[in-house]
Amino acid sequence: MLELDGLTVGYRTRDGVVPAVRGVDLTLARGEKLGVAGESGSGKSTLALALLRLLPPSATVTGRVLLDGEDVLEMGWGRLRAVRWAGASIIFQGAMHSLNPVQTIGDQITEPILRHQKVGRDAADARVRELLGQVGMLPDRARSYPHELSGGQRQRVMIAMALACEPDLVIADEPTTALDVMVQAQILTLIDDLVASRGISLLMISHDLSVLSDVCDRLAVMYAGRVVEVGPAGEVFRQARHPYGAALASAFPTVGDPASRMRPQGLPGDPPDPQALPTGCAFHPRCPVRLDHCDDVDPVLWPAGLDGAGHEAACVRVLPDDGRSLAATVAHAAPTSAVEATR
Amino acid sequence: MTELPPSDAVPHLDEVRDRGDAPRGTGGAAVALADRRGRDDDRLRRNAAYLGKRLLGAAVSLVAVIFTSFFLFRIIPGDPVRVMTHGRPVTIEQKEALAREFGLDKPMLEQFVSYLLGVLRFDFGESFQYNRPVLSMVGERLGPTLLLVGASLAVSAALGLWLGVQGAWKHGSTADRVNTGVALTLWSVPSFWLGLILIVVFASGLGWFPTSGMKTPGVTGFDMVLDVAHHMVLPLVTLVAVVYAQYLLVMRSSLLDEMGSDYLTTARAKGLRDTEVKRQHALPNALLPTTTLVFINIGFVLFGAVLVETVFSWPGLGKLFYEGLSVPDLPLVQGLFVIFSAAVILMNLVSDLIYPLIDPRVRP
Amino acid sequence: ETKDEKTLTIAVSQEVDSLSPFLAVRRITTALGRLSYDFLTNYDPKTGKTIPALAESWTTSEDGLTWTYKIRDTKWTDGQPITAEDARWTFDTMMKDEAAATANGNFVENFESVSAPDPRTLEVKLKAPQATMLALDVPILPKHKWEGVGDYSKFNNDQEFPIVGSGPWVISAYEVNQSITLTPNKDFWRGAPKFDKLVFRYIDDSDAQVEALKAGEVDFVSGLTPAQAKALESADNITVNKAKGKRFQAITLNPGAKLQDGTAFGDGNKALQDPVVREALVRTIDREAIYKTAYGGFGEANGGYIPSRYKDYHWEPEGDAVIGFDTAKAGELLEGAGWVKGSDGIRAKGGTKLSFRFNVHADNPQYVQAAEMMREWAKEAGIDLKVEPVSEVGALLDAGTYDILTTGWSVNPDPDYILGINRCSGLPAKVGGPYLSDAYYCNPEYDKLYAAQLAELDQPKRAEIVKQMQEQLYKDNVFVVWGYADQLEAFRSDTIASMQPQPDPGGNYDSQDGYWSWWSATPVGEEDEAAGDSGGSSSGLMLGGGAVALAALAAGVVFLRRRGATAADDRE
Amino acid sequence: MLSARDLHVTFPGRRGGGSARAVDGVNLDVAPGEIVALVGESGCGKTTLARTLLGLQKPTSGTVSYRGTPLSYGSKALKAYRREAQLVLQDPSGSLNPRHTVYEAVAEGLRIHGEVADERERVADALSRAGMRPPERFFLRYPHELSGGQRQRVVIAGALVLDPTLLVADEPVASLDASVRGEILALMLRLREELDLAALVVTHDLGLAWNIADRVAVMYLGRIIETGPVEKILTAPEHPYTQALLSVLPEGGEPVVLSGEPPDPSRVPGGCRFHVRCQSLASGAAEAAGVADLCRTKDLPVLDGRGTQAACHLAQARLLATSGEGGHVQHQR
Amino acid sequence: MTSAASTANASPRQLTWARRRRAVGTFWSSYRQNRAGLFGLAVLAVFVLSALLVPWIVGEEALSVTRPPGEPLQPPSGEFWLGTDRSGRSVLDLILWGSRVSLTVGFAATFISIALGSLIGILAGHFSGWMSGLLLRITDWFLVMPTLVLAVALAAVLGRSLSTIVIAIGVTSWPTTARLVRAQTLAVEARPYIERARALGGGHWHVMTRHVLPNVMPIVLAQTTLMVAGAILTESTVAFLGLGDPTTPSWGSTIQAARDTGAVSSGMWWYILPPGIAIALVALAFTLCGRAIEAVLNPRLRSR
Ligand SMILES: Nc1ncnc2c1ncn2[C@@H]1O[C@H](COP(=O)(O)OP(=O)(O)OP(=O)(O)O)[C@@H](O)[C@H]1O
Ligand SMILES: Nc1ncnc2c1ncn2[C@@H]1O[C@H](COP(=O)(O)OP(=O)(O)OP(=O)(O)O)[C@@H](O)[C@H]1O
Ligand SMILES: [Mg+2]
Ligand SMILES: [Mg+2]
Repeated sequence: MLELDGLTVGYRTRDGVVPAVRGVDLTLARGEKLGVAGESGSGKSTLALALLRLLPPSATVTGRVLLDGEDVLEMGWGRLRAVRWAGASIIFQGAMHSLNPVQTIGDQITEPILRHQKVGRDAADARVRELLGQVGMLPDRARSYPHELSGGQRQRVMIAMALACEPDLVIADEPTTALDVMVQAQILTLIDDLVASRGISLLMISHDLSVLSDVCDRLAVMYAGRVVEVGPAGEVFRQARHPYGAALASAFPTVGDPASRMRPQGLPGDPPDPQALPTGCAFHPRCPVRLDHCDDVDPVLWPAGLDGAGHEAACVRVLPDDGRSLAATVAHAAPTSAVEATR
Repeated sequence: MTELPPSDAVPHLDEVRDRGDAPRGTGGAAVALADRRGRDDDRLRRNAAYLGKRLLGAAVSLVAVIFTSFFLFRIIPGDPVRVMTHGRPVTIEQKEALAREFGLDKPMLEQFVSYLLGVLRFDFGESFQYNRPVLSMVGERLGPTLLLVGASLAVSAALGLWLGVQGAWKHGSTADRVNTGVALTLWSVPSFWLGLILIVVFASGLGWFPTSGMKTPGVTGFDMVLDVAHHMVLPLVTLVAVVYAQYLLVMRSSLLDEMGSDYLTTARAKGLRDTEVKRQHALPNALLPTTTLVFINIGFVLFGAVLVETVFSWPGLGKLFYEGLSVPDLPLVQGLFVIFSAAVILMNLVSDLIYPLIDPRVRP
Repeated sequence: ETKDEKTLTIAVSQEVDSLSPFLAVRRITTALGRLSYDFLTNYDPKTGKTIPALAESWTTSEDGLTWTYKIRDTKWTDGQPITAEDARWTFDTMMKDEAAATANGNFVENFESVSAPDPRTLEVKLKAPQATMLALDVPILPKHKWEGVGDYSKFNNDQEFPIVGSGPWVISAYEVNQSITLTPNKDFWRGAPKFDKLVFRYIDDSDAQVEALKAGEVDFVSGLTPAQAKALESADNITVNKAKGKRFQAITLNPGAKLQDGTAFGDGNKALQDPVVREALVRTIDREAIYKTAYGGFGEANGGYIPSRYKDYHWEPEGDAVIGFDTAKAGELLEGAGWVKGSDGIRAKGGTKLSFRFNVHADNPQYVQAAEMMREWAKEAGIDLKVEPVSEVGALLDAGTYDILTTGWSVNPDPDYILGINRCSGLPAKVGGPYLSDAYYCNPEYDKLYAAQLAELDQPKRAEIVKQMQEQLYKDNVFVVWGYADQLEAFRSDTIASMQPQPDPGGNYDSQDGYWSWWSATPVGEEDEAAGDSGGSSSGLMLGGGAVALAALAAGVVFLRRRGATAADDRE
Repeated sequence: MLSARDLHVTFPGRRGGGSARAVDGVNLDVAPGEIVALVGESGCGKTTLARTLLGLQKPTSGTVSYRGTPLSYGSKALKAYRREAQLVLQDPSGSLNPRHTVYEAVAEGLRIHGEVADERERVADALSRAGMRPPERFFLRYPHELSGGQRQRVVIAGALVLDPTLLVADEPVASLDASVRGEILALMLRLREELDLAALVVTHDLGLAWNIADRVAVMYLGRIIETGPVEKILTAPEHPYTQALLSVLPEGGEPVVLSGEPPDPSRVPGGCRFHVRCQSLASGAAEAAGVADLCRTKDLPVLDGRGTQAACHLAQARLLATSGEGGHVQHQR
Repeated sequence: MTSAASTANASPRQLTWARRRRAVGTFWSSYRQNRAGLFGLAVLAVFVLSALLVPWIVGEEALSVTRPPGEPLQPPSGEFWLGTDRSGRSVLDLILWGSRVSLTVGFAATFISIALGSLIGILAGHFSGWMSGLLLRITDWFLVMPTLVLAVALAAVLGRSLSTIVIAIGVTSWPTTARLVRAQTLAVEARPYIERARALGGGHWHVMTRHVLPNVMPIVLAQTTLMVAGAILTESTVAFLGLGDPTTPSWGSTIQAARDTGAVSSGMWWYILPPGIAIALVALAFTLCGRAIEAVLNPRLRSR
């Protein structure tokens, strides 16, 4: 369905190129739900936008984005326009701003339908009412303007819009951030139902691991533009092999769990500056379990599954022998397949 | 400059009126259904309140203007009676008779009251110089002014908006830079000066256009339309040249402000063409400040056209005012001032009222 | 419109105030009145003497209180006959209706009654003898058209075209602020005009007027600047007319504004009451330089009060009498009178500084330019002039709140009026009251001379007295004439073959007394037909010997009227 | 130490709409050294309550008292009060003037109160206590040169520099990602230890309350509907709303997703203000307990802000049924 | 950024100064990248310099109408690069001298307008209730007042002079600034950091001077540059309508003198063109600087 192959995105700025995504390989099977988590600024949204070539002109994208075997990055404009929304649609991070403030939501949902499907205005309107109903809104709401809706409602409109052309892939970028728990729960349930009933593939981005582990089949954790851990959702959440993944997971208190009572978990240190990444493993300055040679070796994803299946992490500690033997060689030798030298 | 409309997108150009936040939704779906009727009533009431508030504000401003018009021009020294008699040797009695006729002998307050009552009946009195009702004099000249100024407004707004949109969409391009540069240069040129140069070059020099006036005397029918159009070219070009930059810059900057907006990414993600994204999504959002600007300018251009009208001997309103000032032809200047100001206030009001039609966020 | 229709287009910059002759006071509208209505009498284009018009002849009673005019048998432009009743009605209405008296009321102020005993006879009875009776510049209106008008103050005569009149031209269209179109009165008794159409086209801007002339959009432009005149002289198909000016340009120095009873008012600088200071100030004026620079050489520097165009009465200082440009001498004079320079270079005596406000007509560029020059010259002599442009000097004059003002008058062939304004009786009786004076000049010696010239019937002797008066005026340095600027006009010589100037030769076409220039204008290509009579010849024939004396008397008062109609433009 | 009595804050409705009762009768006490968490969904009035407690918003009725004295709104008195009580606003990025350096932002409070002596030392101290060490490194930085967590810490340092006795923190970590937020919460706990600071932490996140609070108050539509010690409220809540909130947490078991959104504070429903969305009423539990009518018609009294209480007819009925006495649930009028 | 070591011992005052220096430095370095802005600045510098130095470059005697250096209305020549005026003075010298008046009017009128506008704008935006209502009404009232009308009225009362024009322009143009500033003030006042300042105990004065003022400065600056151009244009317009002081050489009065002379229809391009071009050039230069400053100070424009 979706296959990312060495996706790299850099933003050109006045102070040089900001490497936002640094070589991401991911696959997503039909009907599968993949969660992407990670720290703020780790490149999640950039990744999502790159999938449909929606990045600003200042971004340079390399690598391959195969959608049903076709490389999005090489498509002609016409083909790309056809794929957009009909093949894959996006629910953007801020629903507030992702809707045109001066158009009714009905018009906005109708727009892709009229464009991608050969239906008349009336049929499109009927479809809009149906979609609104599906996301739990009154069909009458089609005549409302975005500002007349609450954040949760706008988010639902975005979902309805994303489903309008019955795409194969839905990309949801933080669909619930900034919503309170109750609304968040409503929306997650909704997405879950819709995706399940239509066999749509879902790529969901969030910084909230607990939410992702709930909704998704598989989970990817990003740090500084790289995927540092990927695997079955529950496993990544509960038994992360990468120290960053582990730290993220443990930062979520469990209500009623005496372990987290009066004991908030943090991750000391500052988020990495993408333009001045530390040498070696980008996470090593904050890593609680760093090894001496972590500032030398930059590990790539490596099978880390306890029971083998599909769990990978990019940490020297998952390597046999903590990667120590490799570290000794990389200081002098060419990069191996498993480890790249940064200098 | 002008007051620009409320929109979060243009904080720097914007006069944020006492608007507070955008009104929130009126509650959950269930509530909405139950309250359907109530909401319509509510909206009606709120519309009325909004309208009422704007009308009241405009009325207050108008009253202030009427007061001002009466007293402002009375500080200009000069004896209207003397001017009316044109320095002829007239007897004291004749002078007094004239003063009586124009009510200038009465106490100020009484004059003011009768003036006020007149204004309320749209009676601005009779011009000292022309022995004619101010209103009918205005009526005669309004047509040419509206024709010239209206046309220039339409052309400059269209031109400015179009170039502004192109510039913003391709900002930083050579075309953008050249366009903005040319517009700014013309904007910095005195209009009367430009007009004179145009006359020398295109009228008497190349002979392409008439030097001045609105039409050739005696021409009628369809020929007259062509003749007027022919006469209008140079004044129109002058007016347009010096003002279109304003529209261009406002349009450009408000569109630039919209350019980063997420809803444009949404539109692209939906598979729209670039021009469709521009025209159907970006433009309607960026149009708001410019619309207000246009409307406010409609009010202002009546004042502003005096220079071009003078240079091209266009038989419009502008000159009347400044000639009346030196007399001072009190009824005339008072009347014109009130009418001009009322136009500004009215256009402000209209833009206030039109605004919600363009931007649902401003809806009461 | 036919192709070969000949149109004469005149550029004008003044707007129409009213087309009702009862109300019209502007130059443009009084001229229109002249063109479209006949008056009882007219002026000879060559000599300016009174000649018959609507009145074929006239007589006056012994006591000079009853005037009888014989009305010409001719027609209104709508075919109705013109009768004495029309004239009676016109005067009578002006006497009875305040509004109808607005423009020309001063002519009838002294009328006892007007009657029309028969259709050809008009009889006017006066309260006291009145000299303007042969210069009643009042358009006679068609009673049958005007009777029904209710309120003359509101009636502008601009609803129905063509306007019924009796002059050589008929106003047939008027577009506010754009143009006035006149067509010839084919039946005009003196002969029809030769152009098929006369258009006054409103062009506000003087440059635009000239451009329009060059482009052939208009055929006649007046009020050219020297630079424009020079540039047009070399233009194709354009003739520039430099008429000797009938205006003088001057300044008046406030000698201390006084009422007739001698009460001083205003706040003029006291130093100007000192003749020495005035003389010194006058000596700082280089008249030649003013006319050379500000007027581009189109004018004549001359200190005489009556322009040189009127040879009979013109006087100018000669030899030692000349108070000429000499800043050094000015300094000496002041030094001798005890005015010494302060640290700022300005002379002062006893706390009074030679620092004067100099109010200049802002709308007259030549005045402004000359004022700037005068400021520099005065400075050399230790006098400080503060040039303050104003839009209107009348208010300052009324209140006496000025030191130096620019001024200028059009002078008529008979100098009586212009001499009269400087009499002591020309001072106001009360502050702001009506007065003739333009300078608060009052010199009993001058008044005596004035009375003498009035009584002198022998023209050369009278001229001698008039010259003495001018000399007196010149010596007193209150009314300081710079000279006379030429009247600069230009017309398209490919449209107009010939026109009657006034006076002839060397006269002007614009603002004539009478309708001569536009009436006589001959289109190019029709010169031969235009061998018509110019009316001047018949005048002598008509005038009886007694009438000549009366006319001379009348002429003096003519100028009172002149002022009435044109003072707004004359007085600056 | 800080107590609110029967606090109401009403915002006039905009352009003819009904007025919004953002805070609609709140009693609340914060004792010295106590951390109270105020939880509730978006728009229920948490921020408004916090602002009112600091005197930034005048209550429509009711009083706020600090150390037993009612707040007075004269500018002198407010200034004195604000010398001791500090507010940390919801949005750290917005709370810092982009044109002020870190030093200026932290020193602002000192300057306002004229405590310029050893200003530099105090600023440095506050910054390092907030975890920005060495403080000098950050003195000249502008907010945009800081990470989100650092900004939040600057805001907190600005509040701490005056050595407050009371801290009202509105969503101090809502905009931060998981790793940063734990760090800040730890700081708060430390400060409580070090300074005996009393704090009211406003949030819509129950996990946060569990992390650091002694006591929790649950707010719904302008009222506190349940309050008590964290261990009690977050493990055995009485109020259906609190139950619902807890149920949607990932480990909360079968989630009870409330339908609709919180009603508009300009249209507070009659009866129990929660009844429109109440799952216990919908499921018939209330009916079974015989309080369904009460739920729909009878408004509940304002909780007094102390002890463990729930403003719920059903909870009351249950309590009466089990113990036969009023217990913690208040009987009203 | 100054290193931690060097700032460690600095006093807050020094730190503040260091920060300001740094701010100026960064401002200039971003300004420098705006080519149009640099061009505008260079043009302005030339004009300002020549205005300041003109008494030494040209000398006052060049303005004499009685002892002019040349014949009136001569076309450009080696001696008079831009020909001579109606009195025989060099047009180039007039332009140079005129720059003093025009620039003075530009700056002085702008100062009045900006000072009044900022003050009233901030007050109207900061306070709510009757105070702001009153100020807004006053602003509206002045907004409909046309500059030229006021100039006429003032000229009648105060006499025709430079100060009259300055006052007329200043008094009629502040409402625009006031409205912009008020809008910005409202926007700034809605920011949480204002609330924070108040929560810290800061009063009106503190909020207005420490928070609002610095934040409205960019817009005031941009407005200033536009205003200067506007004021110069207005001065020439006033002169065109014959309401100015024709005896002082300014660009406006030179154009007016050229028109009075009939220069346009007499083909004396050297008389009418240069003052107009000078006005346009300065106005353009100011506008360019204004836009450059706006672009530098406005992060939105900067990021593009
Ligand atoms: N237009 C841009 N120009 C330059 N840098 C950018 C741009 N957009 C994003 N970045 C940078 O790229 C990096 C990745 O940004 P991205 O928005 O993908 O992060 P994210 O993982 O989605 O974070 P969040 O959780 O906060 O949404 C960040 O360091 C960001 O500062
Ligand atoms: N200044 C105001 N004018 C009118 N209504 C207001 C104002 N401030 C808040 N409200 C309304 O009062 C209610 C409570 O708002 P408040 O900001 O206190 O909620 P909150 O609990 O802090 O929400 P969140 O979790 O989203 O921050 C909301 O409905 C809001 O719309
Ligand atoms: Mg993101
Ligand atoms: Mg809040």
